[in-house]
Amino acid sequence: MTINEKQDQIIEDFELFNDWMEKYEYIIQLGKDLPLINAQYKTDDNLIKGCQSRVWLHADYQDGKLFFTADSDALITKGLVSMVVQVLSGHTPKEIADADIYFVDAIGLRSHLSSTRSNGLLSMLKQMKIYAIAYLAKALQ
Amino acid sequence: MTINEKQDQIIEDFELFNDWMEKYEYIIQLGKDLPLINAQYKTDDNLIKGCQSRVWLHADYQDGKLFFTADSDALITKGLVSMVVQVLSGHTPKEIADADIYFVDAIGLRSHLSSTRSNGLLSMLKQMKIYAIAYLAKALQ
Amino acid sequence: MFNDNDIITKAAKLDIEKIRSDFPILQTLVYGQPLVYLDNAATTQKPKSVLKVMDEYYKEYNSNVHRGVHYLSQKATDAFEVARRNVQAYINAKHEHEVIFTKGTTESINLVASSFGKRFVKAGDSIIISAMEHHSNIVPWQLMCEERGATLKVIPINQKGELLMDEFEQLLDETVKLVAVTFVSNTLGTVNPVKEIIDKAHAQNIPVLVDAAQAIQHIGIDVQYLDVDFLAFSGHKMYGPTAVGVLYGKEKWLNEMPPYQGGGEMIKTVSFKKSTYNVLPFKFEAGTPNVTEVIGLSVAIDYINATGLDYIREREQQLIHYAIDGLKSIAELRLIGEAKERAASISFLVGNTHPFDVGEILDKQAIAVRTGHHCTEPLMDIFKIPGTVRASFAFYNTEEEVDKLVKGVKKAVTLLS
Amino acid sequence: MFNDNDIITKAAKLDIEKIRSDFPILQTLVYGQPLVYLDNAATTQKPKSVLKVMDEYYKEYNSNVHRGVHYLSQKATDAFEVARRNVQAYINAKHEHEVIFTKGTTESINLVASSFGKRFVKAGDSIIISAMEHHSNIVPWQLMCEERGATLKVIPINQKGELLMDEFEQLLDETVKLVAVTFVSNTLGTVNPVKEIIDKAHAQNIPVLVDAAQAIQHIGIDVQYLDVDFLAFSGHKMYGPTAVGVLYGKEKWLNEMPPYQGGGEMIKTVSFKKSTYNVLPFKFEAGTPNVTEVIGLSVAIDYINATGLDYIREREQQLIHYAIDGLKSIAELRLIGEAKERAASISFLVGNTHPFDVGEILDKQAIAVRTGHHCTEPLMDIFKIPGTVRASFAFYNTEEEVDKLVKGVKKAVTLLS
Ligand SMILES: Cc1ncc(COP(=O)(O)O)c(C=O)c1O
Ligand SMILES: Cc1ncc(COP(=O)(O)O)c(C=O)c1O
Repeated sequence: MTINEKQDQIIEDFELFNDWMEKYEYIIQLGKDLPLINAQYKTDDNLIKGCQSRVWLHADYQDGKLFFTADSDALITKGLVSMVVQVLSGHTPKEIADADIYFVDAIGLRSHLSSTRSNGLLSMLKQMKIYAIAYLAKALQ
Repeated sequence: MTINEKQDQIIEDFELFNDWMEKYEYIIQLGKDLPLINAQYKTDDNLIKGCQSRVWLHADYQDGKLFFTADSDALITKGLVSMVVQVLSGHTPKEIADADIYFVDAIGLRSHLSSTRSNGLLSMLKQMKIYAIAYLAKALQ
Repeated sequence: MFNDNDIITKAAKLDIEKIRSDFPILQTLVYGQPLVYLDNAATTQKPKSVLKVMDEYYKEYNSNVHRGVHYLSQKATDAFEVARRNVQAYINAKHEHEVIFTKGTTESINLVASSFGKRFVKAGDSIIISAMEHHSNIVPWQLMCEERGATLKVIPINQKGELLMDEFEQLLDETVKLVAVTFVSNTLGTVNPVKEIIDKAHAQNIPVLVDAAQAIQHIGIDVQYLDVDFLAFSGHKMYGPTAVGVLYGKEKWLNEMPPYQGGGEMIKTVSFKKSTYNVLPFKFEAGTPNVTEVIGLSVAIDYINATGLDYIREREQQLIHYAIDGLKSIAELRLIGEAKERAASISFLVGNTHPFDVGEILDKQAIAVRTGHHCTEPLMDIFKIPGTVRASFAFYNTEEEVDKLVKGVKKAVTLLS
Repeated sequence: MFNDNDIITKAAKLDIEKIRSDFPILQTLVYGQPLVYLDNAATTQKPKSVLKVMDEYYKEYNSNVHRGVHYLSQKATDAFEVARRNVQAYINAKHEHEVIFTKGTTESINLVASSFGKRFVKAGDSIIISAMEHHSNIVPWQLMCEERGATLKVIPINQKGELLMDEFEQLLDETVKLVAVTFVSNTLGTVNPVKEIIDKAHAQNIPVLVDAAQAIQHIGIDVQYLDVDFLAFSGHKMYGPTAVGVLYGKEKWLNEMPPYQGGGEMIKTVSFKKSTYNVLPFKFEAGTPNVTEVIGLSVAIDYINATGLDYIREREQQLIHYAIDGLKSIAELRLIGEAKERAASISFLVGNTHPFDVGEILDKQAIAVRTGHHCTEPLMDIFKIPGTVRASFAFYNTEEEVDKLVKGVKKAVTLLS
């Protein structure tokens, strides 16, 4: 699946929920699932400090593709992080760099993305793109 | 006449005028009359700098009463100054210190007195009261 | 626990309906539900009268003040200076020129830090603040101390969130040039004994700045009774508009301090060789002032006066105690800040839930609270927590809204655990 | 002399009526006569749309920005940041974080004087300003130069009120750390060749601050084309609300400069040991921002864009030339400032009359002009005059109003001589 196909899939899934409670229950469940990051990577170096919650992000490069793992101290953020990781992981740096992440808005969780003020998720997306661009740049050399 | 009688007289006089033009013509005429201050007193020491026009003020103390002379570089201010001088001159320091000058407002020239921002006339009134209070203080010693 | 029906008579209920109808935003729906606004410590809502006067100002006499000879300018200037006297009366300042209009508490404090610092603070000196200060009463002093080689000393607090007054006295040595403390903590709700602090500091000739951002809307303040040297507060937290605040300063200090910003209004004469500065308050009001906002603030004060600070305080105390009792019924809920004397903010955490998660789920129920460190990061470090959920009340809130909050938190906890 | 009927087609007249109806205050009566507002350089009037959006803000989503998780706060934050991008687009800044919201031009300039000064100016250095600067672009530099042991150098002007560009080049030596000039003189109406000034300064690696308080509402400004380093302007002079202004600064300078005020919003982390500062633009926006006013400013920009700066400039040029021609018909009238390139202010004196007297008599005819030194005292000293009468125009003024001005001045002269 392309990045957008994955996003559309999530949006479709969310349309099945009847109210915000069900959405949140789902996201929180995603958040509660096993930590998404290897404990050794939960370092200050990998820490992205948002205005409300903290996110750790680690990237691996394999066979021309980037694979992400992540974690957060807030459950809802963690659930969202898990979706973003699922959407972007396993794609080429170019695909990631060009990606337009619209699903978070579409599923009605805009408080996590609005405003230029960086919060955990926005900073994480930015960081993922920076990784991607760094690999792109390397490839060009 | 008391200070207030003089003020009431001015207010009454002004009621005779039909419009602002006549009022201003009268005030301007007062302003055009001979300089109200002896040239030797038109010094920086006697200068009161307002926000728009300058006023020079001199005080003489005789037989328990204060006598003022004054001038201004703006004609309308000068006319007003001449009225204020007329109202306060020849009274005791106590009378001057206690005086409430209401005629300027009453004759519709409030731009010369409004706001706490000192302008020429307001500063002049303040200065006249300071003179009066200084003589009062002296008398008490 | 207080009971809604016990404490509120029918007349009082009518009062509240009348009051709520004065604040248009309280009729707003959020996600289709009536807004429950419990973020009053961040900013309060505005009564109609405040909005009306600002609209009228722009429609009828908007003009630059002080320098104009024309009618509009006179009218605007008069309104502006009447507002100053209204603020003067509200805090019982001795002189109207002791009231300086700023853009908010933050600017008021920065002004003092910069100008007082330049005049009175040298290397080796110190400034005292407290452990519960808002960043706006920490960072200006840090910047100033760093620049001047002075040090910052901090009054510690106990676990309840009260200042340790004995320790405060220990800190008061001859290096101290100023004490800057908050009247009410925006995070903990603690009301500090500012009169006692001022008396103790004055006994050693040390002036005191009080950050009244969270007090001015809840507690009557008489600057002459307190004998406070500087008082700072914001319009937007006292039912007034954004972009206006006040610095009260004793004449003797303000006269000795150098100007802060340079520009129009604050000068007496300017030449390229030498400029001289205007008298108070203008010396500290550089540039075109926030006339509209100052006029709005004045009407907000009228509104507070008409409502009565006593009534406001009583209602808010009822609400706080009702809310604390309600929240305590939630298992694993932990209050952050349990001072004996408190005003309108309540901070809490529930079990292991993250405040951001709780805040988001409350939001979805149309309940507006604040989450995070509330600009008091050092305080969070002391309590070793990442942040809190904070509900903060105004006299226009109701017991029904408190009930919704309690129910909402319970729902959040269920979802999150 | 232009003739009303020649230059204004019927369609254009209709335009003007439509435009005037957008500004409620223009329908006001003063002393029973229709207001003739010719004090636009002091402050402009506001279109309905600006008032409406601010009223809506307070009634529908007033909230503290950036730190809130709840709906109102999100909405307010979004509106605030959309406004920033609107300002960015209006001046064509490269990055939105190069747009700093302040309370006005004066604060914008003080911010640069203080922060740029601390970072880049040492004893022996110098700053260049011009002889026609507003006090707000003089005093901040005087204060800073005095503090840092630097000197202030002044570009002289000719009798027409134009900068002497040769002399400017002479002043550009290696001590110069910054050039600060006004784009348009508020007193003389002169439009300065800022592009040339910037190019010449940049040739020697000297940055330039442009005071655009009197330009932003009249002339299209593209900061990237100008390559200007700092640009300062006020909302209230561009049909926006009071209490808001903008500092544009190139990212590279803003990043290198230390923060100005300390407090909420401008920090990344705070501890009593060490605080770290937030990224741009927040690093320079301490305290609760002027959200309402910023949103109002944004709608003022929408209004300007919808009207078209080209149209505005053309109309204003027509009015100025019509007014100059009319005023010149008055015996003994002397224009102060006769630059070739000029914008909306006209200063004059008539015979020996005092400007204050003329202003007062115009006021009684419901004509609002400004009298005095217009916060440019050094300029008055150069022309050896106590002040001027200044009529300043906006695109909503009309030829009929100019006629009233000319008639009014004639009446004043008759009365006063
Ligand atoms: C050229 C110029 N610079 C600066 C200012 C100061 O603007 P403000 O008073 O809005 O800060 C003004 C307006 O008075 C001005 O005309
Ligand atoms: C105690 C305290 N001090 C200072 C401030 C800063 O006020 P403002 O942001 O209005 O300048 C606040 C509000 O956030 C506060 O609660």
